[in-house]
Amino acid sequence: MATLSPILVQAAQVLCLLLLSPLLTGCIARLEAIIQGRYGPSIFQVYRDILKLFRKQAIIPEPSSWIFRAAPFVACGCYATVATLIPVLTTYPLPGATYGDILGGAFVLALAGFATALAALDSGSQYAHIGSSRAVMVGVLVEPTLIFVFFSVAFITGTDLPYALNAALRHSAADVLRPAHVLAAAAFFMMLLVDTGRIPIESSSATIEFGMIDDARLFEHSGPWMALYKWGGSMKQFLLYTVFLNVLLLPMGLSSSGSVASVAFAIVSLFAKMLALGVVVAAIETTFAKLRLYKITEFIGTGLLVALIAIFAYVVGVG
Amino acid sequence: MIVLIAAFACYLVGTAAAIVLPGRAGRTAGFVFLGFGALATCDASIRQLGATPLAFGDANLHTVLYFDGTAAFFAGTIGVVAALVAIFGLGPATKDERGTGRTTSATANAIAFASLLCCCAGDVLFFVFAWELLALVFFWAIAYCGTDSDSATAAYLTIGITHVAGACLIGALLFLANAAHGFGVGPVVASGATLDAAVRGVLLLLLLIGFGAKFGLLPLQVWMPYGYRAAPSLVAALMAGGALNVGFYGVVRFIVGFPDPPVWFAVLAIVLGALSAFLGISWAVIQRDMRRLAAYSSVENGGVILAALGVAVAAKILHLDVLVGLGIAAAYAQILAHALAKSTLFLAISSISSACSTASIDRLGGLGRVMPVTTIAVLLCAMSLAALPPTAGFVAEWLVLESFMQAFRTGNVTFEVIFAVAGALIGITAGVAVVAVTKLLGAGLLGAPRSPQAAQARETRSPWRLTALAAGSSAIVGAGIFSSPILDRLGPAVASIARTGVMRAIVGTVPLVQPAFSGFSSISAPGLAAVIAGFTALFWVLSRLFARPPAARAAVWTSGERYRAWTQYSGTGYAHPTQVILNAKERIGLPFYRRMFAAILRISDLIRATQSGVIAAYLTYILVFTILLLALYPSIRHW
Amino acid sequence: MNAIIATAIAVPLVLAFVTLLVPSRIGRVCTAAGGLVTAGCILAAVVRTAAGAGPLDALSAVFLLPVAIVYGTVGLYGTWYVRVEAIGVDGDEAYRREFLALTNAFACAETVVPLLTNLAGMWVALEVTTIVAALLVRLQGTENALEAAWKYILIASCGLAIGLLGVVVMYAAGTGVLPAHYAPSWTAYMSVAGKLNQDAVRLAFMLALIGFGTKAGLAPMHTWLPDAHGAGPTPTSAMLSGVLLSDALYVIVRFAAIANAAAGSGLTLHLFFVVGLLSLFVGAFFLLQQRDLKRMLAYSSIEHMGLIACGLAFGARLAVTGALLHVINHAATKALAFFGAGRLAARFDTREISKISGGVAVLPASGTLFAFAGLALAGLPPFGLFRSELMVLSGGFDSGRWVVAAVVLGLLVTAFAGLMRWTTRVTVGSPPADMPCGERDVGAIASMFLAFAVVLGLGLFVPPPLRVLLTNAAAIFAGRQ
Amino acid sequence: MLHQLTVPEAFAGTIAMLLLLVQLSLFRSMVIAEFIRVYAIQAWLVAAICFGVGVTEGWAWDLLLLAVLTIVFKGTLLPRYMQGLVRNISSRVELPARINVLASLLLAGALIGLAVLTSIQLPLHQGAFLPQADLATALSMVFVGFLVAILRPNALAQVIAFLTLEDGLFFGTVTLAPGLPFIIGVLLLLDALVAVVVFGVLVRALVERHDAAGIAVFQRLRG
Repeated sequence: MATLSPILVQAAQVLCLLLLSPLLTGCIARLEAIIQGRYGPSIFQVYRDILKLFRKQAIIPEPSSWIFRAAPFVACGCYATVATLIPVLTTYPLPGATYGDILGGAFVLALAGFATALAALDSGSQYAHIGSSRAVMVGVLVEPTLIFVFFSVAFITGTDLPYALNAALRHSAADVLRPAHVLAAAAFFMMLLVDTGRIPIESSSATIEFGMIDDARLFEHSGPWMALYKWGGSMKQFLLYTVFLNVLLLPMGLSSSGSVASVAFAIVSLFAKMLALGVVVAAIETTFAKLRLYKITEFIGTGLLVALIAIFAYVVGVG
Repeated sequence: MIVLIAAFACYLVGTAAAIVLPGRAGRTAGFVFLGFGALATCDASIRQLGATPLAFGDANLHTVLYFDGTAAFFAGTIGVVAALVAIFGLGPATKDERGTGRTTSATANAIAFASLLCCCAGDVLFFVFAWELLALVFFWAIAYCGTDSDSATAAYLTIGITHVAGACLIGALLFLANAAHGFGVGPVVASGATLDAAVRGVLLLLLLIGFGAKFGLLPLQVWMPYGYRAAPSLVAALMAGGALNVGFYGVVRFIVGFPDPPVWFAVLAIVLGALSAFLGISWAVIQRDMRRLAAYSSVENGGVILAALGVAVAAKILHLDVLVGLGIAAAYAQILAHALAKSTLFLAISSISSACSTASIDRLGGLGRVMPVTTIAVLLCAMSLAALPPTAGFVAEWLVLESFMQAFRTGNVTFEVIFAVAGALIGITAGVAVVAVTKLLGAGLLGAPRSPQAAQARETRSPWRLTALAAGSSAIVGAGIFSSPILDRLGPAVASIARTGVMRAIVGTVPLVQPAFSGFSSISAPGLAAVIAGFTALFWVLSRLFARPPAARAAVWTSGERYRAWTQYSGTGYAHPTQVILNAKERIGLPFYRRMFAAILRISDLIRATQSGVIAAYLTYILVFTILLLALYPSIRHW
Repeated sequence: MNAIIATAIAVPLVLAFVTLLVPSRIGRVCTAAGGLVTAGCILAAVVRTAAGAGPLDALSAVFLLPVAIVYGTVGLYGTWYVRVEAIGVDGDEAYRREFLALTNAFACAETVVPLLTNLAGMWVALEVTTIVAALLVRLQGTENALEAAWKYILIASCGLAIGLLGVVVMYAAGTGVLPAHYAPSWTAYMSVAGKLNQDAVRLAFMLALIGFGTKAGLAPMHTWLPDAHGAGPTPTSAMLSGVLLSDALYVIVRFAAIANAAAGSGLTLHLFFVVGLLSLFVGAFFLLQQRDLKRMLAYSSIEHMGLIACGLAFGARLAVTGALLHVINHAATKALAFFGAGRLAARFDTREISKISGGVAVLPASGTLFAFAGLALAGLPPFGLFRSELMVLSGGFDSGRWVVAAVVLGLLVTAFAGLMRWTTRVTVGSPPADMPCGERDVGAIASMFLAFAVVLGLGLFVPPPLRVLLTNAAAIFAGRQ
Repeated sequence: MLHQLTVPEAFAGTIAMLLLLVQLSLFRSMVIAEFIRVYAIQAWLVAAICFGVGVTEGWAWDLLLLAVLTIVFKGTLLPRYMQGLVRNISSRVELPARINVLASLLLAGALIGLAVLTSIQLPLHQGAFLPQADLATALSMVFVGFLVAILRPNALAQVIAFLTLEDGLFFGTVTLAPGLPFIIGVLLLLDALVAVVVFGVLVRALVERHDAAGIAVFQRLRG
């Protein structure tokens, strides 16, 4: 059985992210439609959108500077970078995986968010400004919740490296079921909903309206820039799902040898896990209503509380 | 030692030259000497980081210089910032300087002198001298150098808070000196071991108040936004980036080095630091003035650094030597990052306010295209302050959070909870910091110009200013990229307080920063920088492959209306949602202190009633006092 | 040697008569020269004393220095002051002559006090200063001046009466031990200190503290001080505050030295605490709210006198040395502050703090020096008062009385808050629109730079002779000789 | 057991009590001329005691001379000078008092009591001329002098109060320290003289402005 060199596997991880993430978005949209009793778009619709946008001419708003033009590239670069840090396909660290731990990855994602927010401000459009303003507001609350999650996970496993986390959880099923861990995972899931722009925070399929957050930032973007943002959004979702599944919740199914077959299996199993998660997300999207802007605070606050209780569960010894 | 003395001499000569020489010549001469002094400081510091401590001076006259690794680190940060300021200052005088800017130049030298003296003082009386001298120079910088209309309030607030804190410091140090039967810094700190636990706690608290005022520890932060706004931004750069570090030096030397701190004090330091960080950045978000925003960002950084040093104190109680080292190293990294970012930011603000005659975020905008160097400088400062890779601030903030993540190693429920809560507070701080700097950069510099002055702004043509901005920007990135070797170099300095080196920078293909606990975590700023840059380039190439028609510029879409720049979000509007959810309001600000002061004035009113103008009353005082003393004589004669 | 001292006394005495007779434009130059000559003579005598060759003892030498500093600079300052500030009751020229004559007479009396050995003689000399100073205070003839002069002379005289009672009791303490009809000089008392009636000596000190404390501005006998300082001509305020207070303090210190030698230091030190802390308290809290620039400086004098008393009370060598150094520093700094205040008041044509702003911008040299004086008075380095304050505090902690030292520190902070509040308001900011900026009065500026040199110099470095003097003086205070 | 008094001591004691009584009468004097008269009487009494002590001390020439000088200056010249001052003011103007006569006297009595009590406790009588009464009387006179100055808000009344206070001192000096050199005594006298002249200058200025020597106007400087 041929073994792939670590470099190739690393490349496969990134490719996986780049190529599969639009598919995941398309699948979830389709699942959602099915649950809602609609036919829905093709699962490849996202690919078509991206390709179409790439071929269009870009229009750049007059007041903007180079920051507006550079931002989407930086954002997508950040997403791709995170894929090299986390265990997408393998259980063993690949080259470059030690360049950042979970916190480091979070900061890299924050850079992507920062670039997007700046680009929105640089566009000079008040609509984009609204979106940027709201997006950073949401980010403020998500950050500490994630930190709490990382804290409790680090408490339990004694490490902060994604691969080491994965390994630690794989070796001890009990750790996965500890109340502290379960609560932390729950909190992470809530943040995942927030960060991927799902109901109850935001309706991802809505048209233009003033309740928008993330998508409003993109008002002045067009052509390849817009394509990159669409793509980037999918990548971010893919990454968060990967972290949630491979690092926190279901650390099995990954390749431990690097053989072609195991890597292929890892890709399939990861996507399967993601689809399962996608069903849950789609169900939530369908059954819940979107929250009023400042009510979002309460939702994220609940997540924060859950993460906090996770820490206490660990500290007081029940978990 | 010769080099260090030369640095002092340069600063002194610089001060004198700026005062004596007329007009622009004085200003230039001052900054030339500041530059030489800064170079000498940096040189002396870098050589001293790991070497055996130097001592020099006359103990009888209380003028002892003591220069060890710890002092060298702090002196080095001051030197670097002074160098940046000196380069910037060689350009023309900025609009927020009074007159020809001679005073600014002299004051900058004096600040560098006094703060370097603080770091090198080997005798507590000498230290107090240097400390109070610095307070005076701060006052001078705020009161007489700038053109701000509110400088009187700012100056009084500054000197008042600083002095109250300074009194706490003097009291504590003199008390310790009495216990030590001497004034040398080493014995004075060590003498804490002979005291009661309660006394130790009180002394530590007094010291914390004393040093905290300098770096804006809540609730003593009130002077900073006013002071940094009233001083010329050029001087503010030196104050916020360089002189501020003296406060941290004090904490490291006198508080972290203090023997047997009580548990409650460690908890207090961490909680206070984290709260200060959180509230500081929440209040930064709601500022309209760039300088005030930067000031509150300093408050935040001060809190973060104190919290990291609090970890070191806690670890000391728990006898976790490695964690002590980690806490100090994290603090050092944060201090360095903050020094670079804040000084560069203030220089950039100086450049902006010179170009636009205002530093109000709501009245700026549209500078991204016309002031590219300044914009890049602000961008990198913003990234560093928001802890985004690959800047120095990223590595530093990461180290701080890592040190808090070691909570599970303490085996102590109290510290586990405190570490976790403080870590989360610092996490949220990092989140809010992103909002603050996005507001500063995005609403302040980007978009369409929001006022006529901003529309006419042009980048400075002074090569000195541009050089300073470029140097500051590259230093911010450089300190991030080269964080491993830098932390390696700081190892001995950390070890002089913590008894153990901590950083293991594994230099393989890519330098890696890894806290002392193996297998816990690691990052590599250069690695991440390279990967992100690589992928960014990849996406750029991809878009080039597809996009056939080149991009075109067009008006902003406004639902068919004519585009007006003022329809954009202002900085205030931008941060409003965040302000609402954080419920941010400067609760412990000037009004709070005004109320407190008014209460004292009411007491003084009561006392002032004694000077009623009635001569009979005055005579009565003498008569009563005489009778009292005479009547009491039999009982007090053997006092 | 004695010729030097004789010159130091004779010059102002002669000038007092000369200036009354010659035109003021000559008189003011004479006064300036005389001030410098006297200062030189005193300095020479003091330096010789430090070298062990002088006729003075260390304590006298230390307390002579304020005279040298203040009289030396007041003369120079007067060259400007007399020209500009001529708003007296008796017409300009008469006013000027009278002012110069009285100033010289005042200086003469002030020089005499530390040179005398006879306690009763000191009392007389101080009484003379009261009279001369009262005339100086009322010289401007305003309603306020009259009121201030009246309060000053009445309170000071009544207080000094109690001081005289102290002298009398001290004399009684020596009867029987010393020969009949002995002169009550401190040298005599110190030589037989062990045999004096202890209670009488303690009582004498107590009465002297009240009596001479009145003139030294120690609370609660301080009430005349802000009025007199506020209403008098500026140079007079400088001399009152810088020299007269320290002269009166000198007499108290002499009594204390005798008491310490004869009856132990318990009572003296505790009483110093009482008045010292009271003065600090009064000074600090009054400083918080002031409307008049010179009154503010007056309260600062009370505060500093309190600090000196506390320094003496701590008893530790470092604290006493610091307190004595503080006397010199205070004289120089207060002279500088009053000079600056006078310049500002003249330019703005008011002494009201609320009407003065941007002093540094209006008067680049004097305004800046006034700001420095304010900072120095508030106790910031690199000025002399910081050094002596730190010595006092350090000695306080060293003596083990750290609670008192902490209280002193707290009161100093309060005083700081008050003093800086007004100094900032007056000097910072931008001046009124039509206010001319700049200055060219060489004499006044020179006098201020002279005083500033002392203020700064003593902060950076205490010359070895002075250090010897201070150490010896502290030993004398402690009752050892 | 009662202390056995010598004749000079009895004489001095009597004069001391007279001094005090005379001073107390200031509380009920209503016009300034009476004040001046009281002061003159006191000067004579002081001179008498000075004379007495001089005789007892073996005809000490300095004390005798001092007695003469006291009569000349204090008993004659100063009252004259003050009457000259007063002439410009309407002498019928009634001097104000802060509290009524009886209360003033009670207060004064209390002060004298305090003075006596404290001075008895002070073990200080070796070599003194009047072993028990010297310090007590001197202190009482000082205290009462203060009280007069406090209770009579009039410039001239205050001057007189101060001068009687100084008489108390003079008494104390002579009895407690009879050996105190003559020159000091003379200086004290001269000092009183000069002080009164300066006081006079101020009073005249006051009278010129306000046509009276009331010091109610002296309440502008406060705080």
